[in-house]
Amino acid sequence: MTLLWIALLPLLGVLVPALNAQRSRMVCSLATALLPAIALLLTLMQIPALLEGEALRFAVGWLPELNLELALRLDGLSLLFNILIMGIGLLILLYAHFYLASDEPVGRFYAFLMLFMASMVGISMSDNLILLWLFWELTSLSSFLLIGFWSHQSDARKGARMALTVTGAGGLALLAGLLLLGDMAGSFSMGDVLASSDRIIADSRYPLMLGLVLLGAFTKSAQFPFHFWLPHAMAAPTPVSAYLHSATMVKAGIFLMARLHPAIADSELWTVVVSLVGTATLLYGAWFALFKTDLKGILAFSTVSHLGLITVLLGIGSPMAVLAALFHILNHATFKAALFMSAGIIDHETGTRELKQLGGLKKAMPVTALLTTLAAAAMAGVPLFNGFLSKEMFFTETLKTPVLGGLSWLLPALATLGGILSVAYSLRLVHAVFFKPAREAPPKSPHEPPHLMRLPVEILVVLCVVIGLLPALTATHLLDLATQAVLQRPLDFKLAIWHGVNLPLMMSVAALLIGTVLYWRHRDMRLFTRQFESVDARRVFERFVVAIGYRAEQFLAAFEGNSLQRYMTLLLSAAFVMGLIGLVQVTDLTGAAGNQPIDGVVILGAVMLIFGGIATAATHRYRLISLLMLSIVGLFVALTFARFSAPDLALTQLSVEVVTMILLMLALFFLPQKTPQESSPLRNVRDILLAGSLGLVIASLNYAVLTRETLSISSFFVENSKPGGGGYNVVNVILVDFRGFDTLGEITVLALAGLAIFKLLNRLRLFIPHSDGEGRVWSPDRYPAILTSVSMTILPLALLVSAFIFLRGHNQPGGGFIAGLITAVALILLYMARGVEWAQERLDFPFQPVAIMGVAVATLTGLGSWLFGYPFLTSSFGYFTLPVVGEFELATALLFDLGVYLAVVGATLMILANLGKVTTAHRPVPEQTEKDAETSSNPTSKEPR
Amino acid sequence: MIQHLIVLPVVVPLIAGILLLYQRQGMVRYKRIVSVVATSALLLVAIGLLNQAASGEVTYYALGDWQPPFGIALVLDRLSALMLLVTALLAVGAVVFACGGDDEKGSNFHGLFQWQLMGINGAFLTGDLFNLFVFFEVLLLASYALLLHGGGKARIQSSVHYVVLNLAGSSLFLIGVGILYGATGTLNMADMASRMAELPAEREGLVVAGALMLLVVFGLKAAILPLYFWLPRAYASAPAPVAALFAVMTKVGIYAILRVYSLVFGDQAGNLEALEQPWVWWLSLATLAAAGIGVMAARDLRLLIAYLVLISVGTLLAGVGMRSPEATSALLYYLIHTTLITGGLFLLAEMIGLQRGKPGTRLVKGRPMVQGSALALAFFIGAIAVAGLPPLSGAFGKALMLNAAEGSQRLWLWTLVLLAGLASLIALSRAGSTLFWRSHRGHLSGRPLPRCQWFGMAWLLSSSLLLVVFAGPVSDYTQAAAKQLANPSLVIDTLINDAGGTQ
Amino acid sequence: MELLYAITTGVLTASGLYLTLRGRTFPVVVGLTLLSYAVNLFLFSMGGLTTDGAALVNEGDGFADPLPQALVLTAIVIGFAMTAFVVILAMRARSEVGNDHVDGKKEDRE
Amino acid sequence: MSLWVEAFISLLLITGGAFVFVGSLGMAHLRDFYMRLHGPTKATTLGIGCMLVASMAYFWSIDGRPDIQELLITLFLFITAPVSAHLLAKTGLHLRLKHIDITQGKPVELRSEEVGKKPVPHPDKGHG
Amino acid sequence: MLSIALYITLALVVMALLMNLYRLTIGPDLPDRVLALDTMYVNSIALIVLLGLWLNSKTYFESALLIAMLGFISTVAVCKYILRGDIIE
Amino acid sequence: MIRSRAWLPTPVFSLLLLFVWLLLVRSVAPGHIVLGGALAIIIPLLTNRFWDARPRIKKPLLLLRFVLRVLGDIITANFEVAYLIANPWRKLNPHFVEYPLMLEERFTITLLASTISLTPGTVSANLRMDGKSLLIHALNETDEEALIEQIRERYERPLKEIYEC
Ligand code: NA
Ligand code: NA
Repeated sequence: MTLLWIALLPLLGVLVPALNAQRSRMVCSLATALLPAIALLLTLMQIPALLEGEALRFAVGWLPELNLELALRLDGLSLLFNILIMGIGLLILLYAHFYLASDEPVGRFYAFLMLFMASMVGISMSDNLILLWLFWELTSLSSFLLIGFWSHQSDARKGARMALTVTGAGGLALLAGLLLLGDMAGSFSMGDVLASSDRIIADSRYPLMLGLVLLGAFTKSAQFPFHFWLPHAMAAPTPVSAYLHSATMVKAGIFLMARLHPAIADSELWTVVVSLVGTATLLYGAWFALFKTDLKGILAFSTVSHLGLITVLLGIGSPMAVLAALFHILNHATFKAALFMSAGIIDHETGTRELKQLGGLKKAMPVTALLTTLAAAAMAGVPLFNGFLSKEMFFTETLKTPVLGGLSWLLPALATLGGILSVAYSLRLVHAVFFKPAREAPPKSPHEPPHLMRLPVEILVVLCVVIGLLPALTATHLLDLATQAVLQRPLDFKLAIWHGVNLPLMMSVAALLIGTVLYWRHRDMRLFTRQFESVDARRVFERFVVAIGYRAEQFLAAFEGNSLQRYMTLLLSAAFVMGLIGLVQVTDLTGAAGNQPIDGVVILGAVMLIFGGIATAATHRYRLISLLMLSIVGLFVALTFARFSAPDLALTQLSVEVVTMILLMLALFFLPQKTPQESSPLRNVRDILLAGSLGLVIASLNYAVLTRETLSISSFFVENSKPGGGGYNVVNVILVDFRGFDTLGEITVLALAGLAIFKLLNRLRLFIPHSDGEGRVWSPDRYPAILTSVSMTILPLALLVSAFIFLRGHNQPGGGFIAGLITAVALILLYMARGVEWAQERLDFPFQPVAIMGVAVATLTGLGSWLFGYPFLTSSFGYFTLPVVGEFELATALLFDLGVYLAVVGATLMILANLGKVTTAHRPVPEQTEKDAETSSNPTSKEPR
Repeated sequence: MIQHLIVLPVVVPLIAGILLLYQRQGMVRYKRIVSVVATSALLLVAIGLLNQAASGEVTYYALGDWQPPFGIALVLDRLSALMLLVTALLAVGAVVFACGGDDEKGSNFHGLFQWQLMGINGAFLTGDLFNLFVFFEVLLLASYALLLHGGGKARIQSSVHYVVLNLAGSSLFLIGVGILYGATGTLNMADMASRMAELPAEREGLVVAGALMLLVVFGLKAAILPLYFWLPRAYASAPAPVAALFAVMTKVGIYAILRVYSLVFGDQAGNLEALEQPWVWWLSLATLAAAGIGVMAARDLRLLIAYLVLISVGTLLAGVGMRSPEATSALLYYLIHTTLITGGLFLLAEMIGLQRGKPGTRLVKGRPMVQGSALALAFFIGAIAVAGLPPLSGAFGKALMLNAAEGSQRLWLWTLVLLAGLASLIALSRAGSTLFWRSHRGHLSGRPLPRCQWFGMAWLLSSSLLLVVFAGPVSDYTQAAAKQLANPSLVIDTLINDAGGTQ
Repeated sequence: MELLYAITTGVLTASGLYLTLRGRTFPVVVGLTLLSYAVNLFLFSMGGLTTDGAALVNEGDGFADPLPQALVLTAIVIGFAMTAFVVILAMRARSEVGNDHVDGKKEDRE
Repeated sequence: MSLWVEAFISLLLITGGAFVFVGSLGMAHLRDFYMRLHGPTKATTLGIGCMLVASMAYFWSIDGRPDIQELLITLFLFITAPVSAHLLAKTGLHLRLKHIDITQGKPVELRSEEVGKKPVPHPDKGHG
Repeated sequence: MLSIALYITLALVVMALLMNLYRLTIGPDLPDRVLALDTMYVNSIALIVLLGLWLNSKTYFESALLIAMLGFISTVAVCKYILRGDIIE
Repeated sequence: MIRSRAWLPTPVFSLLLLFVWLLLVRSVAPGHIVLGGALAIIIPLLTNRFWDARPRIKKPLLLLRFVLRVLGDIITANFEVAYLIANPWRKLNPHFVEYPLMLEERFTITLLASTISLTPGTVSANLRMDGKSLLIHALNETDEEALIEQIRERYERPLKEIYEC
């Protein structure tokens, strides 16, 4: 449970500054520091237990499907890292308290910092691979926020994005790698993984896994060639750089390599890849550190270099190398954090980090100068400082590496070279800033910072010295525990300053001497280096991202193309392919049932339909003619339904056909009357082929189904229509009873169409043509007199017919839908014959409520069955006898059908009449906002229906 | 009432719609109250149903008291209950958000919204193939109307593509249903599934043709690769609450694929088992690739989110294409996450656009926003979640998906999912830093946003955290749902064999 | 007869599809309408072709399969609603964009 | 059904068919639109009328009770057919369709000098 | 006898419909086509009546009634379209 | 809004509707008479507002005679027209005639125009907007005056008498 608190406290700490952001900075800083301090204390309190060899674990289940547990461990390695993370974190907090300007949102900064700390602690304590990955990515995110903290600076934004992209990409690779690793080990639990080294290394996927995991580690730890984000992350406020880029985040990659060391490091592949990459990084970073003119730039590249050093050690992987690596982790954290903070102080006090504006600061800032010098000495590996110890161990290990065979001299040589460069840039750093006279004046006149701001540096420098002088006393236990954790067994070692005169010592001495000379001559080499400087990683990266975006845009424009014709082609092609795949599996196209004999009327119908269809397509450029041709199809489809025993369908099709015609003509009025010739002949041929092929496939499927016996559930409907549904017309009983739910949906669709169309007609700007397609002026006779009188006569008859069709629907062809359409069409005839103005006066009910009422009636009918304990839409019917009238049937289905009727009338009128009205004074008004409508007390006469 | 619970997800929005649509204008308060109350009621119903389904039993509701396969039956299993809940959660966020002012930009918003919910819920519940068509049409037509809410050229133009393609799709749907009916003689999916067992060989080809035609239709709704083109512009131009609700629309297509093929073409289907699998698998990967490119190319936040939706479609369909209970479970978890988060992001985009004023959601420099910090925080959370980064649900979903892949599937899925994730990461960091960091100096722009909008957006985005905290229970549920889905005989027995075939 | 019926459906489908591939909205709408007619015929025939025997249980004893008929009826209604919407959408699109190209990009050449 | 009734029905049917045929024949082969209009308006209407009467007679004789439902269709046709024809003629005149040369009388609509060449927007038609 | 008469009538009606189709196709002008279509509607009433006699059923009566009614309205609409463009004004 | 107060504004018309209803349902069962009667009352009430000027039949008997005469004319006329059409050697003399109208009511003009269209060789082609004259197309007519006279005497006068006097 303590472990959970250790991990949790920093996380809770995120809230503290966020909640205290409004208070004074002092309160805010202190409050923020509280929780991590407790967590650090708790961590330190575990040391005795660890020393006794206890395994500290905590686990609760989280996502078993992913084998993910909230599993924490505290072993030596975690201990080392926790101390670094929280210890240095607290110092950074103190430092930042002074560093940030008074108007900067310190609460937010602390919150980000705590988030980062929490995720680092999480990484260090994770006892589950997936959990580790979660925290891993969280560090990328929080570092993104921290680097971009000064978001008004373009450098900060770009640096942050670059860091996020690179480490995020690495994180994704790491996820893949860890999933593989877990799969190979059979568990995501760290303990299991660490114990399955043999299995893992024997697995054929090992190289892939290793590559992915190392990709994660290398990007995070800024290893060559993924180092380029780190220098640009220096756009962050210095406390961030000091924390993230010296002590913690970049060490996450190192941590990962150390953590997984027992599981995956026992192979040559590991040694070769890791030490080579490490070496390259070591040298590359050191080289560029020597020539940077930005104080933090130097530190950034030196960090890259030192991370390379640690990586080399982990690559070598011998017990002592591991020890050295861990030791250097500790040492680097101390001196580099100190150096960053000093750099921050200098920047803070002088207003610049450019070397050419700095110089001779030892007078103004003697204490800082001293501290910096000491820390730099540690970095350079000067004896008596901690850096010396670990670096010498590094040299020792490079001499022992067995892998490179005949080239075994190479690694020590390169290591020495790294040492030389390291001495040179350390020297340069100190000399140029404090001792050499400045070439330009800095923006601010420098003086010593507040003492408390320097305090963290002082503590760290003292640590450098103390560890350097008394390694056995200060670091042994910690390193012992950490090494045990990495090696999974105790290691017998002794830290000492003096090992006698040996080759490593010689290498150190050589590095110191040659490094000094090198600094002396570094100007010459700078000329040589200049030619590489034009390659600015960030610019390359930015350009790369922009180029990718641009290419992506180009690709999409070409690929998607915003062309409906293309999309339709794809859709139809897909349908064709799919249908064809089925069709080729149909062994015998003509099924057992075969063909029925053909007769003349059927041939006539087929001729009419085929002709009508082709003519509709062929005349499509003359739109009205095309519509007339479509009408043939509509009529003959209805007749086909009649011919094949579907009177209800014939009726429906007929009424819909007429309404569709009216509708299409209403709309065509506002559209061009002809279609220009646009498609190339080739395209036409292609379209005809595509349409024809799909048509052929569908015809074949149709034929195949038609010539097979029908095996349908329909006999049930026929049998139950009268006894169960109370109607003789099975189709109608299906519609209002067996499948009344479909019908309810269907009238909802119809009402929705009316509503949607109302929306479309709103704020419609019209192109009203003054003449027809041929340029003829319209006839002046708006309402031909003969038509008007006939429409009067037809309306009552039509209503009567409508009532007739409605009432008999249950037993004979008919029903609410057809009746509704007849009513609607008759009313539309009135609109056509008499005009909107006239009809409006007489049809003064709004259409929308009618349509909705229809749906409501149908729904309520369905709900009524609940009262009797039956499911929704259960129908009932009964026979009643009245005097005079005699026996008659009443069915709830009739009520349901009434709903259908109302919905159809309302919706059809909403569609047609509203569309017709757009050219008149009664057009749907530009939609007011509902607020306006509420406040305006007098509804206008132009209220749309 | 409790025995009618299954039909309530359809009936509640239907009645709410009726109440809301009866009067077209005015009564703003009344309409908002009705709409929010109805949606909340829907949420309660969905929770109740989830509870009911969690028992592991498949239950059904025979509409009109006509037993399956003759009448239409609503089928409740773990999957449909989950989809209902996700929809209800999304709807609550969207509808509250809309009360912040979007509902007044045109007529009938709330009514149409309710009916859209009715269509979606119906599609999730129905056990009948033709009824599925009907509900598809309900939800489509409602979506057409809602897409146009507020008007504007971009909306109209993107609607043309969306509508025409879907109309053609509806025709294909009817053809597919027709062939399946002609070949099997039934419309009830469970009945159809049970008939697959003794399907005569001469009908197999027909069934294949019908099933694959349907796959084209579902693929169109789900927005799989050669058929996704309608999506980006339509989603990007839709009004925010509508776009948010649209986040579940592609899932309807995915649901349909999952439902129809796992039930009808399950292990009882013999030769025809998993006939959709190769198509779904390979095309989903291609979708992922295209969506990743789209994410990189998007120059507008809404368009970016639309492509993120597409990434989720690709990922989910890949899960469908893996056709294993593990993958199904993973995809269900991912589906909850992605639906709610992309929905929330659409809302957030609208808020950002509102505050930025003229530049809107275009990724260009603008003035700093009045509520910039809060919006930035929300964006950060949403972006993390949607990009699949820890500690939010996207990371879990992605990890589950990747982990569910087996053997050679891994190579493809991992590469594409991870690359798409990287593309999202790059694009989102670019978008975020442009919107919130790269601003002109000068006056703050925008008025404070309505509380409703904050609530709606936060409601959806906060789900991500809950999904993380309760990852275990959620994944237990999805695992059980996946197992249930992998065993079609459960549904067949309940609906067909045990019901006895007569009323 | 079945062959002729199938050919008819196929031709109607093909004609409708050809029109849906055109570049202007109105022909596309006409094509969709034609397509829906064809699809209705297709769906209708899935219960077989019965030349005498409407599904009225009080008349005669040969029955056409009533189920596809009910489905087609629903499909006709829905098809009508959709056609109505899309044609008015086309009209609206023309008023917004100034031409009736399906992508709204080309200049009106009339 | 008695032979006479059957004969009567058959005669009516064939007469009706013949009229229907002639009506369409006129529509197909006469030489200008105005002439073609005559066939469908009269002959076809009467033809359908005959067939409907035949149908009435048939069902009357079969069911044994008066069945004059079809009268309604006839009624509808007789109301609507002339109106359709009228409107079609009006349309033809509006479009100034050519008539054959031998036609006597020249209605206003077809006199070329009455209307200028350029279309003049009708005063009724505003901009909407 | 009746069936022979039915055949003859059917043949006449079919020929009439084919002639309608002919006129509808060749036009030459819009009103010709509209006229042809209108006639086609009316002639199809004949088809329905004959079908009823053939099947000995009155099931299709309403179809004929509807064709008579709706064919008219459809023709009115097209005429109005040609005359005025705006059919509801 | 135009409302009518009477519950049975047009008894004759209602009777006609009842008759049509009984035709439709093919039954004279009491139930249908009740239902039809109800509809015959309701529908005129609903549609009454659509009649701007309801024509009144002054002389019903004359109307009956007129109807019979027209029916007879239709039949004879159709044989005539059929002959004209079917005989390819017959040379036709089409003729446009402007017919000056005596009738004033729109409804009666419509009746006249319809009658003209249904009867021998004539189609009413256009009613002038002022309602003063009717353009007639005759299929085969040489004597314009005779045609006008025939229409006047045979149809227009009776109509005038039946409705308008
Ligand atoms: Na019916
Ligand atoms: Na109009």
